[in-house]
Amino acid sequence: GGTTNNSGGSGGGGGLFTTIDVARPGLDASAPANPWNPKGNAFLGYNGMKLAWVKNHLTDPNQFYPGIAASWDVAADNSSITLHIQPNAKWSDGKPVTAEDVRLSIGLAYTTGSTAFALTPGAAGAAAEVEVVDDKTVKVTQDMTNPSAKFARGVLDNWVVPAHVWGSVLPADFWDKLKTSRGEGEAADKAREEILALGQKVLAFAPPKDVSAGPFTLERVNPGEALLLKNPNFYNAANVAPAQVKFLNYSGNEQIWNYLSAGKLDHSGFVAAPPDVMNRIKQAPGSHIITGFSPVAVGMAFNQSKKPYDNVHVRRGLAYLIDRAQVTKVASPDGGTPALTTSGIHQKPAQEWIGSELSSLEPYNHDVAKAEAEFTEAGLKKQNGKWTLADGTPWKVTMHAPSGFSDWISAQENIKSQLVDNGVDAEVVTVADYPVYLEELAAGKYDVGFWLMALGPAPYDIFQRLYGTSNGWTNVAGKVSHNAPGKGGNWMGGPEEIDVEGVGKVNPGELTAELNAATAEEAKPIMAKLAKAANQDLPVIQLWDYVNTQFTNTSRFTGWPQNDSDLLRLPAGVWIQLGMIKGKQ
Amino acid sequence: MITGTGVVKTYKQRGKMLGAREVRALRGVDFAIPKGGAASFIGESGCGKTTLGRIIAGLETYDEGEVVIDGVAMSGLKPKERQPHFRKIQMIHQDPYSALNPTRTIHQTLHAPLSLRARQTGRPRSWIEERAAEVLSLVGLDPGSVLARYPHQLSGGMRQRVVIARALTVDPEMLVADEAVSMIDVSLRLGILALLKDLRERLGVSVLFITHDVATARYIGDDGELYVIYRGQVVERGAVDTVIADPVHPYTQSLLSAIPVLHGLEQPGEQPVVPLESLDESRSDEGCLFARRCPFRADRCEGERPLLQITDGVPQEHACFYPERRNVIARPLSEV
Amino acid sequence: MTVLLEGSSTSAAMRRNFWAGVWRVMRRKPSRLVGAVLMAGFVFMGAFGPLFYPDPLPRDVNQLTRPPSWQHWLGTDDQGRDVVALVVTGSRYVLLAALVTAVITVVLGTGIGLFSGFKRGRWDTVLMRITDMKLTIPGLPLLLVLSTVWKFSSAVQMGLVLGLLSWGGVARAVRAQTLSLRERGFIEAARGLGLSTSHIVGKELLPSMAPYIAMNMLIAITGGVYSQVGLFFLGVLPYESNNWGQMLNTAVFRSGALTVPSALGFLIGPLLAILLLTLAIVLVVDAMDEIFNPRLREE
Amino acid sequence: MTVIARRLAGHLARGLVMILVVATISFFIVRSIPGDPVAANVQKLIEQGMAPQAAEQATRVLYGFQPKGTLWEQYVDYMGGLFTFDLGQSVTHAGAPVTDVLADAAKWTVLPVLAGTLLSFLVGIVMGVYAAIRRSGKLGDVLAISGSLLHGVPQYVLGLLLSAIFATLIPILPADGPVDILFEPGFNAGYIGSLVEHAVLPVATYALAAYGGWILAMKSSVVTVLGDDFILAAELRGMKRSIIFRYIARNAILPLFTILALSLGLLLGGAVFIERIFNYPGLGLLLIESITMRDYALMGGAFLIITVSIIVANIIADLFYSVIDPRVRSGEEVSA
Amino acid sequence: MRIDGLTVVYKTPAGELPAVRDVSLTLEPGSITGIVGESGSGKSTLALSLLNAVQPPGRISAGSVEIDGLGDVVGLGGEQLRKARGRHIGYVFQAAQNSLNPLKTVGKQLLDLGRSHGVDDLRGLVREAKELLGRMGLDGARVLDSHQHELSGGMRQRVGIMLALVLNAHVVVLDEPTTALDMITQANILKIVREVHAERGLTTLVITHDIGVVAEVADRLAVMYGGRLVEQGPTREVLGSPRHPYTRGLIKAIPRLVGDIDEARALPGRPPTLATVPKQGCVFRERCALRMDVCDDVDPEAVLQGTRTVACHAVTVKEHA
Ligand SMILES: Nc1ncnc2c1ncn2[C@@H]1O[C@H](COP(=O)(O)OP(=O)(O)OP(=O)(O)O)[C@@H](O)[C@H]1O
Ligand SMILES: Nc1ncnc2c1ncn2[C@@H]1O[C@H](COP(=O)(O)OP(=O)(O)OP(=O)(O)O)[C@@H](O)[C@H]1O
Ligand SMILES: [Mg+2]
Ligand SMILES: [Mg+2]
Repeated sequence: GGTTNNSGGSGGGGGLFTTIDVARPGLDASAPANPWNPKGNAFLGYNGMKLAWVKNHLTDPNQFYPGIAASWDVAADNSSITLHIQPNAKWSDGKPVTAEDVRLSIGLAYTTGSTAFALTPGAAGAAAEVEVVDDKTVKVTQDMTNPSAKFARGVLDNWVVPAHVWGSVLPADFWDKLKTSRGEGEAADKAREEILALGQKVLAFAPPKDVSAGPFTLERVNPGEALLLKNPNFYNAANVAPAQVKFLNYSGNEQIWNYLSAGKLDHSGFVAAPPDVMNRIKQAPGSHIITGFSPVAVGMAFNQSKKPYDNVHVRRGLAYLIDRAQVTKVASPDGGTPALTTSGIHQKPAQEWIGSELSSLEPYNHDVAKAEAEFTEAGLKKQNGKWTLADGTPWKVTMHAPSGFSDWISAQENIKSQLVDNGVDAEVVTVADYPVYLEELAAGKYDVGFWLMALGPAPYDIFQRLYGTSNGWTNVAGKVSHNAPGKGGNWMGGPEEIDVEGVGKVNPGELTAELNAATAEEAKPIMAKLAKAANQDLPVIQLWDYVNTQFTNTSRFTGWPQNDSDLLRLPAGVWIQLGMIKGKQ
Repeated sequence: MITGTGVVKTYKQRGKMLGAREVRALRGVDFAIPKGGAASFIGESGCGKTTLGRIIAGLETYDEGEVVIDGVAMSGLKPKERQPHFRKIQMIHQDPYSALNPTRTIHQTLHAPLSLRARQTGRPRSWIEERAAEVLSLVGLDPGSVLARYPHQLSGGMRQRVVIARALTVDPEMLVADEAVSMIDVSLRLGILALLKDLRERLGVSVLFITHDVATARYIGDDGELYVIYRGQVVERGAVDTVIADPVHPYTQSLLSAIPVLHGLEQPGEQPVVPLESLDESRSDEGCLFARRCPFRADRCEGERPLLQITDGVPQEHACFYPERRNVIARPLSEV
Repeated sequence: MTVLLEGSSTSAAMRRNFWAGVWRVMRRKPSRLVGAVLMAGFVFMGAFGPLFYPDPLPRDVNQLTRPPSWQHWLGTDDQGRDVVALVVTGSRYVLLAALVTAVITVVLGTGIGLFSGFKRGRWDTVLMRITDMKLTIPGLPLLLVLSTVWKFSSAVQMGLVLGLLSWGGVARAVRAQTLSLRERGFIEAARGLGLSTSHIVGKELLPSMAPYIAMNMLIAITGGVYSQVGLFFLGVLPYESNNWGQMLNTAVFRSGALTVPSALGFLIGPLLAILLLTLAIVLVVDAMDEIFNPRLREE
Repeated sequence: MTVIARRLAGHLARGLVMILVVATISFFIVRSIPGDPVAANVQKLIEQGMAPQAAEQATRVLYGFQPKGTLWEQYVDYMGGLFTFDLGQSVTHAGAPVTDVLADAAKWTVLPVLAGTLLSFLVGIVMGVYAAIRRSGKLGDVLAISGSLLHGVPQYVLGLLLSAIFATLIPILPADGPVDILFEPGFNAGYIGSLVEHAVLPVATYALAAYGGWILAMKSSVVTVLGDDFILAAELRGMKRSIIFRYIARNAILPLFTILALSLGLLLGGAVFIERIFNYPGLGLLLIESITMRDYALMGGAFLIITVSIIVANIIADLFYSVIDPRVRSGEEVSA
Repeated sequence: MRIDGLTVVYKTPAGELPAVRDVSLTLEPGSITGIVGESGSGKSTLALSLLNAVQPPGRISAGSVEIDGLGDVVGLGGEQLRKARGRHIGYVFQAAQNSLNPLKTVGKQLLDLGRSHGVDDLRGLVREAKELLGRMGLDGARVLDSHQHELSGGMRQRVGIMLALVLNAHVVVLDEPTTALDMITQANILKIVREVHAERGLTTLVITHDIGVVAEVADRLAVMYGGRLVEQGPTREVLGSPRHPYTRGLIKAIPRLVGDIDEARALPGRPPTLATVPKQGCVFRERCALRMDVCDDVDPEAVLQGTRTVACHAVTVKEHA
């Protein structure tokens, strides 16, 4: 005996739903059910609820599925958003979800810093005021001094927790203090300090018992697994199929492969897997793979303050030399598609953003002859079948990758082999871990490294990776300034201005900053310019665009999203709470 | 000439945090061994014979008193300066099995000190080989058959001879033989004893012989002196034959009485002295050290410690208030 | 047969006897012969193995992570390279680092142990406290922590660090041996004869301990192999393409060797190499134990 | 008893010094590690789609409790904290006290390690006795060689092999954490069964890894004891086999207690691999995680606790040893 | 006890070599017999074979050991043999200092012994043990409460004797009972052996390399050389007029307290080891002054000459001449 009872009511057929939180290796049994705590046991979409669920639409950042907020109205000038709370929403202890809960949650968001609820003076798209309109309605106004197109997203993408459990965390005078912090001067600074200090309290807060407005509540966690039970008070409980949800722990991808190939998991988010493992997983009974869009790409990035990468012809030569299809095949056959070309934008939304311009970009198809021509133009010499620098000194392409990133290392190993085959000496160096990698990369210690890019859907986010802090431009309170290479995190060391063919001289960093407040229509021409600049100047060689691959199992549950569904960018908990997932009869 | 006066040695049992125990191995010993002379230390197990021998050979330090080698007092010297003096005194260990390095041939074993010697005296290399053969011959070994061997290929007696040969390489003035024959087969013991005596006579090396077997002490020469040691104190000292034939200290007498009698060849002594067995000596540090075991003890013995002295009518030195001759040793039947 | 034989037995004969003894010990248990052959094989592999393969190793993009086949006895890795070739070419790094480890371990350990045991007194106390401490601190966790500070950029450096961390046991043992030898008559006699310390240590003490030290050295080699392979396996060290540990890491954490049998060959390759190396060393040490055992020399 | 008390005091004092030294070492090593967790976290949040300012703010909140002041002040703070069992807060566990995090993890290391040790100890000594008795036969050879091999092979090789065989090829045992969540924690058959099932592979690995050492140590210990005179003496007195066996066993096991501590250290060190391979959430895994996540406080704490437990194990083993060995009990120095 | 034609071999790389060869000896009830011999002459091996306890790689290859009331010990095995040891034959170990379990008190070991032999009255056994110890001049209660390391060498030796006698064995074998003891303690132990022997009417065998010890305690003396008994007879007679050249040489080699030093002389050569014992012919011939041609090929028989037996060609020839 000893298994838990099937509490959690009638709807949907019951059953145990087994899944894994790929974003979070290592469940922490001692962590509280606190969504702000990085190790907290609040599982997004299951027992952790947000106001709404961001769709990550190809191009529009402001599309959502309803969460605690059933609907919302955005003012025409984007100056405010009014939230309407689900009329039937209740906490798992039976109390209704009210506007006061939402307001308190927003207050908590201020203390921990979130996009819309930032305290930093002049932060883009920050909320100015939170107003309880009635018991089920809240209105949030944007501070229009530095508006952001993503304001609605910033507001809606926030946790909601019960005020009757969390109320004590914030002091009585919190809202006054918040008002003070809005201003300038010493009092404001002090108020901001105090609010930030509260953040620690918020992170550490441990509700005695999980009270959730989501479809599940946390029952218990042990170091291996977490168990959630259905919340009968959830507003859409009738359509929630599983009676229990089990989150499995993992400390390495190989473990997820094991679970998947044993058919243990009903759902798992994307994990890189080698082809054989992928085949094995596919063969597991009921195993099913759904693919969709994932707004990320990976590129081979250059430190242009190092020779010979300062020379655009060298970068182009490398772009011609590297067979991206082969790299992708070796490194991430199921998790990525070879990049069409370097545009700075993921190939899926690229068509939408820059349309016909896309086809005019140089594709840099694998072509050894062109590569050699570029190298020659860069002044490199070929001696005894080996390329050397102009002055005859040996040239070795040294690529760095953090040690846990298996697909990156495989890719670099493959690139190395390709380069070596064509007379370019190369090596792969791994760095103990990601934090060190990022630190040393930012300090300009590497010649070449891998760099995540095209982080959609917001246009600003997409190009900020190529023409943001890492390449010299900092954007403080909407004001753009440029740092010299090696300073302020500028490790790419690209030129401040680029003469783009057919466009003329542009400052890509400033163009990028403009994207922050631009509407979609305004953004398109800017992005076209930036894509051209990136394609011509190649601060990075875009290698492959990630594919969102999710693993499901149809043996116990059905109703999974279709390929390319935007739901794939949301946790399975949202699918369940929307009532899609059905138990198999 | 090697003399010692009032040599004291106390071992502190180490490795304990509290209550370190002290072992008083020597309690003020005087000795004098003339050049070419001989002396024997006898006494039961643990009385301090080895300790004294090692002090004399410079292998152990002492806490009080003085050791003087050829007129030079050792305690004033630095360890480095003592070394050449102590080199004149070579120790022959009890165990011939561990006294030779099993990984080195006899040749190598002899070569090392000889080449040192050659370097110091400016002799040619050829001298080394000659001398090696010579010392081996001196100890009665055939150099040709022995030099190339490893110790494990030799018998105990041969090893002990090699050990002596090795000591001779540095032209010592004195050999300290600590139980040098106790681990050698009975039939061969005498050979080693004879060798030591022979070396004395031929090379003029003095010999210090340490043993618990009184009879062997005779074999180093009749001019030798016998030191009877009890619990770190010399209790009787005199010419070997005198002490053996006419012991006056009850301890010496009991030692001699304990020697097994070869019935059939010998007649036991008429007045054997059987001491009480030592059960717990460590506490009886007052008075005569032997008092608790002495069958003849008197009140005086408990309170006062007799010092080594000469008294009327007794030719040897002794540390007893009531010295008395007793007929303790066995005599050959033929004599009776 | 008396021992007072003719006097002609020279040290050359002794040496012959030694080899005869070695041969006898080897023959008594054929497994030891296997050990010696394996050992020679590893030495050969480390020294010359890489010369048999082109650099870089050929890869076949159509043969990624394949199970064993006739063409690739232990299958291929995730880049389509032959696993056997990887094990062979990888042996140089591993064995070189291990050799450096062993040399440093033995030199440092023997040096410290000898010094401590020979000098005794205060130095001994201090050194032994340090050694105790070293022995108490678990090596692997310390290495893990250190690996974040140190960059092991070459096999020699790797070996150096491992060596610096692993001399404790040898120092302990050598000290004990020194202390016991020191009490032996022949050391005392050498001192009494006025022989120099360097003679005593170099000619009397060390040769007596040589077999023991040699055995320790062999054991230190395995230790060196294990630690570095382990660190690479955990992935806390920078990537080093030709290394058994890296292969294990890739096999398990990147190629799913514990999930799908196809990568099992890739996992088995380095494991087999380690097992065989261990076996070789165990067998050789077993033989050495008997060869240098004085009991058997008496025969 | 006082001897034991004295020993205990000495050990505790030495252990304490050791702990302080280890703490100091770990403090300084950990502080010299490159990689700024704050910068890394900002980047990570940005990559997850958060606006840079917000990411920075969030990170500041998260790392607000970073130690401040000079290295020396930090050191004093740290050492001060040590005495109140305050090792700081774990960044990756959202500010939870390091001691809590460690305590949670410790049981998953300590219990399997103890179980593995116990199991291997029991099997190992029995087999060791066999190997000793049959040492000149085939069985003894096989036992000894397999023992050496198991002793020689690193734990991760064993772990990988076991995992490959029993979790991959014939998947009959789980290798995914310590227990199935579906069972209510507590004293019920399902939960305990699940615990046991999950512990089989890690415990088996620990046991196999240690087993070789035990068999070797026990074998040589038994061989030594068998050569001891008192065993033959007991036989010649006609003692029963069972009694003689007990004599052998007790005397042979005794020296193994010193190895016990060492083996615990070895196993704890190996926990890093085994927990990684079997996803066991113990101290080893915690150490790796803290290293990859640059969680200084946790890293130092994990390292410290592993070391301290070894020191403690050493003390316990030694005390245990002194309790059962009458020679130590009465204060005699025994070279183990 | 009658030992007849006893041969014990050890298995060595050079084949099975005899450590004791064709030894015949009769121990008269109530007598003390002493066996002397140098190191490696096979004394301990002989002593062990009296209890059929030769340790591998050795084995008794021929001969018998008859003990009154027990039969041939060589034929015994298993439980029977075990019961005989201790009950019938007491054995005092060479280096008896180490013959006690270091982890148990003497008393506990005594009880173990009692249980092994099915003694019901353990209290009686303890009483008996205390009495024996008391007779040997020890405080029985204290000794029984002590561990081995708390006793001195002489005390341990006495405990060894006590354990050999406490079960009322009537045959006692003492292997080197006084080696490693100093003179005074040795004298005491020998005295105890003599007294206890007389009191209990034992049959005692004392083995030693020290002729003095035998001379002191034994009625009969047997001399061993290279695994052979070369001469035996009443102690006084053998010592007074040794016949075998080895016995003679041995006695001559003893350093004496009085008399002419120069009379004493070492034997030339060295005692044989297992490997160097001649395979045929007289074992002593290498060192023998009276060596004849026949000695090379023919092993001399032990010939009874009055009260003694001697195994020497030269002596036999002389007798017959
Ligand atoms: N290194 C040492 N440390 C502590 N005590 C020692 C040491 N060496 C000797 N002793 C003690 O000093 C005393 C004298 O010892 P020594 O070895 O000189 O006696 P001995 O007369 O040679 O005895 P034996 O006849 O047994 O060789 C003994 O009580 C002994 O225990
Ligand atoms: N286990 C053994 N294996 C091989 N030879 C042995 C063994 N035990 C004894 N011997 C040999 O048998 C011969 C007789 O040995 P034993 O121990 O009986 O001699 P011993 O007279 O008692 O000598 P000691 O006086 O040294 O005790 C010796 O040559 C010895 O080397
Ligand atoms: Mg001595
Ligand atoms: Mg013997």
